[in-house]
Amino acid sequence: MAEITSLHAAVAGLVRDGDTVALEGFTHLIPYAAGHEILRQTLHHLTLVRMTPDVLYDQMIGVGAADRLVFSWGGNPGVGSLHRFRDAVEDGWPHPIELEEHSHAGMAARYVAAASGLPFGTLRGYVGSDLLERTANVATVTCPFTGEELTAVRALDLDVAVIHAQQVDRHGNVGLWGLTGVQKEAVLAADRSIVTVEERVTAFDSRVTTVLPAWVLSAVAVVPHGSHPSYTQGYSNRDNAFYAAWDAISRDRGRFAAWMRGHVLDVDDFGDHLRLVDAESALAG
Amino acid sequence: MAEITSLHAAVAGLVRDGDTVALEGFTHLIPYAAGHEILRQTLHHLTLVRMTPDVLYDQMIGVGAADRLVFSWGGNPGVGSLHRFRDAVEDGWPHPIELEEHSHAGMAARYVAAASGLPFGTLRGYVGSDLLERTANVATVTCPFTGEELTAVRALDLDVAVIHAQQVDRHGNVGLWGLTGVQKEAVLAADRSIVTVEERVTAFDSRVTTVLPAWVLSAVAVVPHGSHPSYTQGYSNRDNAFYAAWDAISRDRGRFAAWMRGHVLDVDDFGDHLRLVDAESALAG
Amino acid sequence: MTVSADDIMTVVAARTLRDRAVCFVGIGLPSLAANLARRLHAPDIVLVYESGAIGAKPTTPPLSIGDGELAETADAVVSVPEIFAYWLQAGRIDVGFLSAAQIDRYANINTTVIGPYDDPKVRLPGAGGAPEIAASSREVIVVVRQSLRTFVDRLDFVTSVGHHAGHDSRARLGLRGRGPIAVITDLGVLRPDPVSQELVLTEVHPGVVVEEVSARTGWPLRISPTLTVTAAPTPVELTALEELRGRLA
Amino acid sequence: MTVSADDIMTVVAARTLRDRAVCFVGIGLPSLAANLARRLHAPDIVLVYESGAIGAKPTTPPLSIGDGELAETADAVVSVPEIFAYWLQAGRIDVGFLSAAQIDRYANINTTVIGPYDDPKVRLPGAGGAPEIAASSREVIVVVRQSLRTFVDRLDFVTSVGHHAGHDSRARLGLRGRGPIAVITDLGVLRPDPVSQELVLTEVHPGVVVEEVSARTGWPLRISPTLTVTAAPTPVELTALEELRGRLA
Repeated sequence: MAEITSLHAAVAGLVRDGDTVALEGFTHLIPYAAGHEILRQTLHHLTLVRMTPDVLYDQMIGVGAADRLVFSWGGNPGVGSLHRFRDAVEDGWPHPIELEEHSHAGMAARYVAAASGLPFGTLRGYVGSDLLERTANVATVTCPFTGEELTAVRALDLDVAVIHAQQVDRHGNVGLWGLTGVQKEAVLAADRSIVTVEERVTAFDSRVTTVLPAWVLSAVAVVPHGSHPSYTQGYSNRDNAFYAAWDAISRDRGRFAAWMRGHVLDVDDFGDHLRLVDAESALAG
Repeated sequence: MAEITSLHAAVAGLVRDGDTVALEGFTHLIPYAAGHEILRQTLHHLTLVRMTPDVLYDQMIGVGAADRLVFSWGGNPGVGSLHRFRDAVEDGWPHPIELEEHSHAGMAARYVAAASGLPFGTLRGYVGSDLLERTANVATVTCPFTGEELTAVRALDLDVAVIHAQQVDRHGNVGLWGLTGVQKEAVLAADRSIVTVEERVTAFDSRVTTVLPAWVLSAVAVVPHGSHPSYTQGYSNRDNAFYAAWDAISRDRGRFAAWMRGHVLDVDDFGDHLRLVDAESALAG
Repeated sequence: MTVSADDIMTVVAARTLRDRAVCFVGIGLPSLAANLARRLHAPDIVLVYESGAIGAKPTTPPLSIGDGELAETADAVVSVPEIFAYWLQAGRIDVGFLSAAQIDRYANINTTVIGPYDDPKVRLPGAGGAPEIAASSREVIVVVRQSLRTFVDRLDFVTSVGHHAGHDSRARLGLRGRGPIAVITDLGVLRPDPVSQELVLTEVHPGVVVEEVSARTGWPLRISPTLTVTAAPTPVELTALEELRGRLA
Repeated sequence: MTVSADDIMTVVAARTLRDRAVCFVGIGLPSLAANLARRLHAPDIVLVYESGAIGAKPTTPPLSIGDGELAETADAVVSVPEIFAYWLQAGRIDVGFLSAAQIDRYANINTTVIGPYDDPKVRLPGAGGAPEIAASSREVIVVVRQSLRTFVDRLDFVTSVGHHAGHDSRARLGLRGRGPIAVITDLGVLRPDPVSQELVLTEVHPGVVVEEVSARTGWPLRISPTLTVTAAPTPVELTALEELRGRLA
């Protein structure tokens, strides 16, 4: 049953060193506030999971919170590379990171299998790709009716799923709209879940298309603009300038470390982070 | 690409003797108008598919249109037996019907597999049930990661899917809301599809939650109240009295046959059928 | 207020449901009992219908499993494939509520056919959601009127598995839920023996004698040494039930 | 109006898309080309984005694959698992539009890593949707700038399969789509030989000489005996492209 709580308390109570954690979001609704809180609470040895690791995971990898990354596409969309991700993979800074990589279709099938309580999912995928040689979590399965060989992927069971959404209603149910990606599956694939939302409402906006009932959620925290620099349909636009600016911030180890201290690690909460970023953006503007 | 056409033309052009046809709907949105049109065009040797065959399939089985029925629950919800279905199974009237039966979970997994272009689906199901002895389309599959044995079901590929929906927009897209059952999967599992809708609109009602793009549909026909005595959320209520009345109509072979001639087979179209039923209901009322 | 056998069966079934439990409810008596519980001691019970409604709060007990009010009052409406895969199969259901045309001493259930499958005496509706509700719900409660027609020594067809052949045979099949924890009838309540899993009469309803229960059971019925009598339905319970029934009419 | 190499690549890519085609488009040049086609000769082209937008009609070419305007303008918005299972895997996509970091003579694609996998020179973003787009779309079009860095004799990593080892080897892998039918670069267009499936230069863009194309190809490039010169981008095409780019800025 979802507890409406502070983000600090949610992370403190639900995320542990060494956990397998997915902070999901497909461009839309990326849970930056929750990711930052995980970093402020200096969690380590995480296995980070996400189909599309972007700047948030670059930050988390760059400060050394992750030992492993399970993913299918890691980049700064429309901008270029994730420099911290690359530095960890190419040069082992701040420490080496183990990769397990898949295709989007494979990751989606893995989430669906876990959400469905199955040990594996079936798809037409990976065939002929060198991806097959790099993971033990892809195999083959034979159709018992046609004899056809298909690809099997291992269910992606999570310790913790973290997502951002538009609203929580008075019963603790969470409502989303717009591109909802694989967030429902991630929550249902996890033992524990944290949802940050833009606001608490008496009854959902009529635009809500996906509802996660209170009783499948562990904690809900109200964090306005908690997806910045990603966006929340109906509440905020994507801060494309920040994604572009991240390229320069993240290119240099020293500048990155200083920026993280000043903007994430040594601030009180995500509200402070946003005020800092906004002020700098106004100065730069 | 969906053609907006008459229901007569849609059925004439898309349904053939011997086809495997699903007229889907889970209490809500059952495509009665389309089913009646199939009967008026005297199609035969059909394999009828549906999770929850109700009065519509009782009518279709009773006039002898179906050689086979693939299903998981056949009854008159809240009322009792389907007498025509029972008469066909128990006494071979008007001719014997071959049954292939599953659980709901199995049927759903079969539709999902077909909609996904896979030859089989996997579930935890059927174990220990005598259902296993009665179909060749359920087997086992072993998880290549855990060694666990699971149940496999054959994909449920259809020749034709028929559904009823609320609206078609000016681009030919179809919009539904309320309980949408397994209708999307049925359409995507079929070579051809027919959708009847309540009305044509410029832009969808904001309540629409599920959209089937025009380019995956074969034909769309506007048939107001085309789901009667089932219901269409936002347009009509379930005619519970008709479902209750069906019990007496369908109990006797002769009364059934006369009713079908007078109300379905010998009327011009579904509008005429509704006027007849309404008038009688007013007299009885 | 007269208390019918169906009334007490419904009231007792409602009492077994704890507040906040997530219940997968079939239509008919299970749905009536679950909605009665929601009006009495379990206002936050979560009713899940196989038509895709999660957290439905109907004011009228639905006549059919897919009534419009289920969608209108639900917390979430999902597709039928999703209900079975993400919600039932994944083990998120606390209580599965089933009925039966035939039931045996291990609470295995037949809803498929009376007589031989290929030459049936009575063709029943079939499995519906029952096999997987019986397999995957954490617990199962069966509500069924008791008679020699329903309580049979041997099922004509095993549609849904209860405790299979008894002892640990259910678990050995790989079924994840505990299986039936109670069979509630118009005469009393039967619960599985903790070791053999054979159904034992543990409660009789007020005014019912044990001999009557045995006489309406198609096998030598075991009686609990600590047999109790069901607490009579209270006026509050009966009024709530009558209100529900009134809305249904 | 000056015509950049990227401009002509985008215009030629747009021209290959027929109206009403269902296109699975990745971000960047593919998305720009598909949106250009929609503004020119293919107003009813159906753009499918892996983020879940079906029939998106953005006024601005999306910077990212999950921009809000995609959902707002789409005919349907579905989950990411559904996009891959019901729409791509089931064979409903006419044209898959891909880019590449490296491509070989059989149009196999690398977007994973430059250098050895375990000790990479450049770690690239990875597979994304590409392996299954390449496998399951009815046809694939690749848009990529041509250089010795990208057109390589041997991929450092095979992320997505084009025509595999040539001849019928792709079909023998069981892939259902036809595979790449054209590779559009800033210098010209390459198409697979109907028998060997090796890429053959069939078009050069205006002002490009064959030697330059060969010099920027990491294997001995086959040249079509019926080599043609791409029709120069028309003012209408370039104006539409500039408008799109302007909206992007």
